Amino acid sequence: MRSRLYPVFKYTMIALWACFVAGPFFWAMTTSFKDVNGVQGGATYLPWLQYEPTVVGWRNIFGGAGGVDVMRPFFNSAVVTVAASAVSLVLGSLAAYALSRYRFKLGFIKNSDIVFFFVSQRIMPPVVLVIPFFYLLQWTGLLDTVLGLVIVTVALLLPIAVWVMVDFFNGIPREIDEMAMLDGCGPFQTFVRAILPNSLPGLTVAAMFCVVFGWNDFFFAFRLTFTEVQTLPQAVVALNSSIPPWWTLSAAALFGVAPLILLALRVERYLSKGNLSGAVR
Amino acid sequence: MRNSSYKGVVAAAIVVALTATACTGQDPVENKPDKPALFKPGSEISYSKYSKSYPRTKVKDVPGPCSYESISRKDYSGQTLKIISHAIPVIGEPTQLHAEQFEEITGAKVEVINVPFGELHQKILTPLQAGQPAYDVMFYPSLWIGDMAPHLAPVPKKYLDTPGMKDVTKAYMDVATWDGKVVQYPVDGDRHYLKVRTDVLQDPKRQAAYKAATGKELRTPRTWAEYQEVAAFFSGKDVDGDGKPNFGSAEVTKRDDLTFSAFISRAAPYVKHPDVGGGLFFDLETMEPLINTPGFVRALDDMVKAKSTWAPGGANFGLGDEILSFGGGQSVMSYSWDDAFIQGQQPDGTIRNKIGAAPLPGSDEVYNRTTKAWDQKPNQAPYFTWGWTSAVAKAARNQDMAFDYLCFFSNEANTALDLTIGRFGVNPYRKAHFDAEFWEKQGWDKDVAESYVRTLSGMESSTNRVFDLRVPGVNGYMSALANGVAAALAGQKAPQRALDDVAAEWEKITGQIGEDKVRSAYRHVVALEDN
Amino acid sequence: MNLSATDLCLTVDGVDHLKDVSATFVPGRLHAVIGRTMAGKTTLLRVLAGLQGVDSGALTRQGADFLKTPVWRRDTAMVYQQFINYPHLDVFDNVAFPLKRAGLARDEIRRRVTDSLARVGLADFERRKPSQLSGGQQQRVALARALARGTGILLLDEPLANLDYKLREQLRDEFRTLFSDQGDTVVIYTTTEPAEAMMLGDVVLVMHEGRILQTGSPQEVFERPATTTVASIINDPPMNIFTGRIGSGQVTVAGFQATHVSAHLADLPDGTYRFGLRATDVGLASAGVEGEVTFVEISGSETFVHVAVGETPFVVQIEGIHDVALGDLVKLRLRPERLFAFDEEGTLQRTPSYDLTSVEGR
Amino acid sequence: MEALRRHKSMFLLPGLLTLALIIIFPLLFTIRVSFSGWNVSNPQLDFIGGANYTAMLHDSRFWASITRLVLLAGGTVLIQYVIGFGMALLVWREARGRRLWRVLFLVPMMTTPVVMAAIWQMIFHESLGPVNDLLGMLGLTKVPWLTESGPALVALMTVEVWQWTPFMFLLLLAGLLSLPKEPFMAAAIDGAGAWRTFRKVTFPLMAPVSVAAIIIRLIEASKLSDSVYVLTSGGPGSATETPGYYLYIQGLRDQQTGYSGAMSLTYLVLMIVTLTVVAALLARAFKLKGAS
Repeated sequence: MRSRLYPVFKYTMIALWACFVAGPFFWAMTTSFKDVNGVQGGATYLPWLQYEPTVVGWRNIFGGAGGVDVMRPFFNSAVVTVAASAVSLVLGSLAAYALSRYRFKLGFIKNSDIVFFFVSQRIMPPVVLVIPFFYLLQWTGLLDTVLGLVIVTVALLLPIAVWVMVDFFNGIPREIDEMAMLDGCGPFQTFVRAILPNSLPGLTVAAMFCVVFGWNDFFFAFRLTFTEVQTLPQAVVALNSSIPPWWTLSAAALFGVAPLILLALRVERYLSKGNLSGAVR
Repeated sequence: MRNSSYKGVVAAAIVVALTATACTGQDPVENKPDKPALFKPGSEISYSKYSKSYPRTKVKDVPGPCSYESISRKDYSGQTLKIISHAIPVIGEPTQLHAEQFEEITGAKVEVINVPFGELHQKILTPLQAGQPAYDVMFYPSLWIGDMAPHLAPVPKKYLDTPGMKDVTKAYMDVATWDGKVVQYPVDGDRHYLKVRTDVLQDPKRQAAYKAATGKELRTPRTWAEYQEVAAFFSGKDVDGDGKPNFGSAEVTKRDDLTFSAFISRAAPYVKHPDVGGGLFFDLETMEPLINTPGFVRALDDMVKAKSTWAPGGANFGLGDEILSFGGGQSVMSYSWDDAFIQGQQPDGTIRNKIGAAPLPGSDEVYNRTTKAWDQKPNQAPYFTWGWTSAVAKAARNQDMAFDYLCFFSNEANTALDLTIGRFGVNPYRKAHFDAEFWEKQGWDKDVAESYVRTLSGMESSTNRVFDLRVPGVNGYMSALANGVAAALAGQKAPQRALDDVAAEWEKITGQIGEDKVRSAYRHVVALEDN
Repeated sequence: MNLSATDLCLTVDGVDHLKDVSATFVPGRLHAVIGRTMAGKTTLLRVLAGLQGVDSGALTRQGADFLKTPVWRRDTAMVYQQFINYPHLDVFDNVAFPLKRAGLARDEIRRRVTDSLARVGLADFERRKPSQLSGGQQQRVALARALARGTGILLLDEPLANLDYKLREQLRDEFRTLFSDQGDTVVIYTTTEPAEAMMLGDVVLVMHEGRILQTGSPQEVFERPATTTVASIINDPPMNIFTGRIGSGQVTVAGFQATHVSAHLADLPDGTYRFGLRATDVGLASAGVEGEVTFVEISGSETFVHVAVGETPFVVQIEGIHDVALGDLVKLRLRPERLFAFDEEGTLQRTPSYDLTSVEGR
Repeated sequence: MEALRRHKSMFLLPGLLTLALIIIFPLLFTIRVSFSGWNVSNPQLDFIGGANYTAMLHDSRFWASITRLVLLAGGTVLIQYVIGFGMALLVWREARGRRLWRVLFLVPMMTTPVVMAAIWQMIFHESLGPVNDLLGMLGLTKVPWLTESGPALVALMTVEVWQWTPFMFLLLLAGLLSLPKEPFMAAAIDGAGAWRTFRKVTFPLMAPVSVAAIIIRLIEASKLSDSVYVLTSGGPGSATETPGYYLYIQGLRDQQTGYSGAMSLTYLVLMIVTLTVVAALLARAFKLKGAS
């Protein structure tokens, strides 16, 4: 039925969009091998042909004067992201399980309202939260600590975890829980032994979202830490001065986004299997 | 009950976590005795080992309490110094570099945080106000002194007596002083001045062409009116033969960048009347804003007109863009800090030794706010725009170490090298720096070096100086001003209207902060201007 | 060891799911709970399992309050209609799951799993995932898991309902062997199929709209259905229920002289009754009650003819294939000696003396 | 599972309390601070009544930023939806290199917005960036991307579309992959063409996913400020200022904490109301379309 031109159209569109998507990465990549001479004369694209490539930008991101040291921020980012994601996944799965399996009623508040409460936290603009968070962390002595940043990040990630997991759990037949209980599991054992092992795709998706939003947070990390918990986005932004060293900035940016791009490669099959479908219905 | 034991576990975990963090904190400060020096007196100092991008230049370590030799005797091993500074490279890079050196020679651990300009104020002030000992040493623009002063440790006498400090010019010592105490440690001297392409303005062919076209002599502009004529003449012409058009003027115009400083430069000669004292931004008596008086409005009119002489994107230039536009040869003239000039003089620059410095343009008339009339007289008013400064927090755990770092940062050898690296943003602030020979040694042509030194030292001797509005809440005032300027530049409001709105905003801010508080701070500024 | 329910009531959103349910379940016997869909059978099982609470009533086991015992301590196994297994575990681990939870030794687990998988005929499928099995095989896994534990209570909730006809028959036959030796286990089996209940049940409980209408041995229930509802539930096709009159030694239905009054009804006073007659006991004839054919179903060697007599539907089950067309007017012959007589409220008055050998399988 | 009543809160409470504790304090604090004159030189919780709210009513910059946000968010989310849906349809079934495209199309949402905005800033640089350079090669005039209102808005929207279309793509692809096969077979049997199949089958079936995806994106887009911050700083003038960024300027940079508190709450309430209404309208619009 389809016209012969359809494949042409299709792959043209795909190619155009792919170029647009890949464009900034290409530009960052090529810029990261320039130095001031490669930048000042106007846009250039190809090394050797149009400019003389150097690795100064890349060298600059591993410490030394005039650059940033991305390794420690990388480590901090990883610790905070992993810890906050883990906490969010644990608390979020537990809560999502409760909301999926049990009925709560407190006055006019029902399950759907509690789910909404969780998810609605995503509506909170970070700028509203950050000043109170500052004082909250100060009073608890947690400013500029990994723990403090983890707690705050949990507030960002928990709603995501609950959102994805409630719908995922809703898709698992309740009879499995019941059977596990009949088979001698208490509620907690039921969750751990019967439900969680069947939730790996959902957990993967939730974990990916948590990691993405945790890793990419700049706002909170920037304002609630001083020197101890520099995260990667902070290290990159530290290069955004009135005379930005574009090559170093590009190298640092690529270094900062690379881990998640690798993550994308690994979890794509989970995402594409439609494991999210419950979450959007 | 299962439930309650569960809650108990959570509570216990929180307590443990809190205690753990509370215990990892302040170690008592007890300085160790001196160790042997790592440097011989007068050793040769060079940055070349730290990065290939630094010049090979070598300077001698000048003996004194801040020298490499003296500081390397200190033993700060096991201690941590926390520093916040601007983003890399401007002032952020020297902060880092000297931190690395300081670590090497004293054994201290130095942590440097670099923050973009827009964040710096809040990032420094919030913890200070909250009583959180976040940073020991802070680098920031000197005009914030009104906000910072209550939280700063005065510079101890020991450091005030160092030869380096004694050599700081009066203007910059004034800038560092609050309520009679020196609370900021001068590390940079800044002012706005005019930068021009001498290869263009002094080219006889172009001078003839200019004369033919306008009937006037082509020279370095002495008034803003001349500046506009010259800029307009060259705008869109390819003056350097690289196939790309050049433009007349590069200015900082991006709202949330440093536009307010550019605007004050343009307004200075119209509003700073040598015979009228008592305030420039406010009437010190009534604290009524003067920002919408005819002098300021004229300056904004000028600036709006100047748009036609800007490069593409010129209406949203940050400082970095201005530096690249002039320093890279795109624009023929520019006015702001030293950076663009130093950038132009970089060894590999295309306009090296083709540029000259001059005082900011003046005016042929100046507004007299007491008589409410324009006085017809040529007027010049150098603008001591804020520059970078540094300070030690009262709450710093080891004040000695903090001041030693600043003292080391600004020692003669380091400063000499820092001055030559344009992107560092460190500019002359000691009498010793106003020496043409020093600059000729960096490979500058004699007349370039002389015009530079003459311009800078000439400002020091002026008696009609303009300073920043160094009062608490200065950022609020300046951002209101920048909004007004940006609105006029974007064509959203007429200049008078825009500045009227700024004035209204200023009154509101003054009301919020407290009139007396602002007045008593502003009195210090006026005292400097009315010398 | 008995499991006793007393006056269990459960109402959800105004609908009675359980209404005054009282029953005693005895170890070693298979209790077949029969009822139509939504009769409350599943709810009853869920209450017994502890998966569902009740509004009122009591449940005791060995004299202790069973309602207070949480699910996981009820020593109960359950097989669901929808072949529920753990998707993440293979067949062996599925069956071993409860055994591991019970803390049995590895050897014992292996022995029991192998044994029960052999009993359900899945010995060679230990390492398959449930998703790689057919529906019938999945249900066998569920059954093996339930059996392997040797629990005190075994609940089977319409385990054959979702299987195709052939499998259902096959498994049903296997069940007879599987459940023949249940020792101390209380087995409760729900179904909508009379044949299943009759074949498998030691005790049959008839449920309708949340109530237990009748409890008894299969024969008892089959021969002496307490009400018209029971009568219709435990027969497949449902017993024909119709209103008629006894008078002058004749039974009149819808104005037709239907048949004479047989001996077992002779002592009933004249008047209006509800009658029940199995489909096999109605035939087509040249004279009798007249009605219109509404539907003809041919199933194997039998034909089911649906006939409307006025408002009353009849089903006639006849051997062989008959050429009857929709809309034909036919005459029904009612076998007088097979008539069940109920009063107008539907309570049993008289039953025919029945030849037991005609009950299928017993 | 009523017998489990006692256990259910054990699952819910840790998460719920954690979130409530983390969230409720800031909310209360913001409410309280919005009635105070807390600012840069007077960081105190005094009480000044509703003065901040009155001032806010007359703050045209704030209201302009709200209007702008509505247009920006609505516009970008719509574009994201159309492109995201289109791309999801293209790589949904048979497509050469399907996995490669899927991964590539996801990548932008995995990247840090502030970091990528810094890269975009280089790309849009008027004289040194590639966009104007490429335009020049095509013989077009250079566009003052970041210095004129119109182009600056376009630049901002481009960045947003780049960053977040993948999210839309992901949700819609997940939705497409979970669609039942039967309606498509039915359509094929009926001999429906590609467009008819899309209009009569795919689109209506995707309606719930579409509504959810659009709402989720609108929620996230309502917070738009990171890319504004790096890319244009709200300029030129205030042409690209969003409430998030204006709040940042007022509350964080200029430390008008009390005033920004009042604006924050207003903004929050407005967003919640608007999004709820939009959600209801969208649900209805899609249902109507699906039915027709």
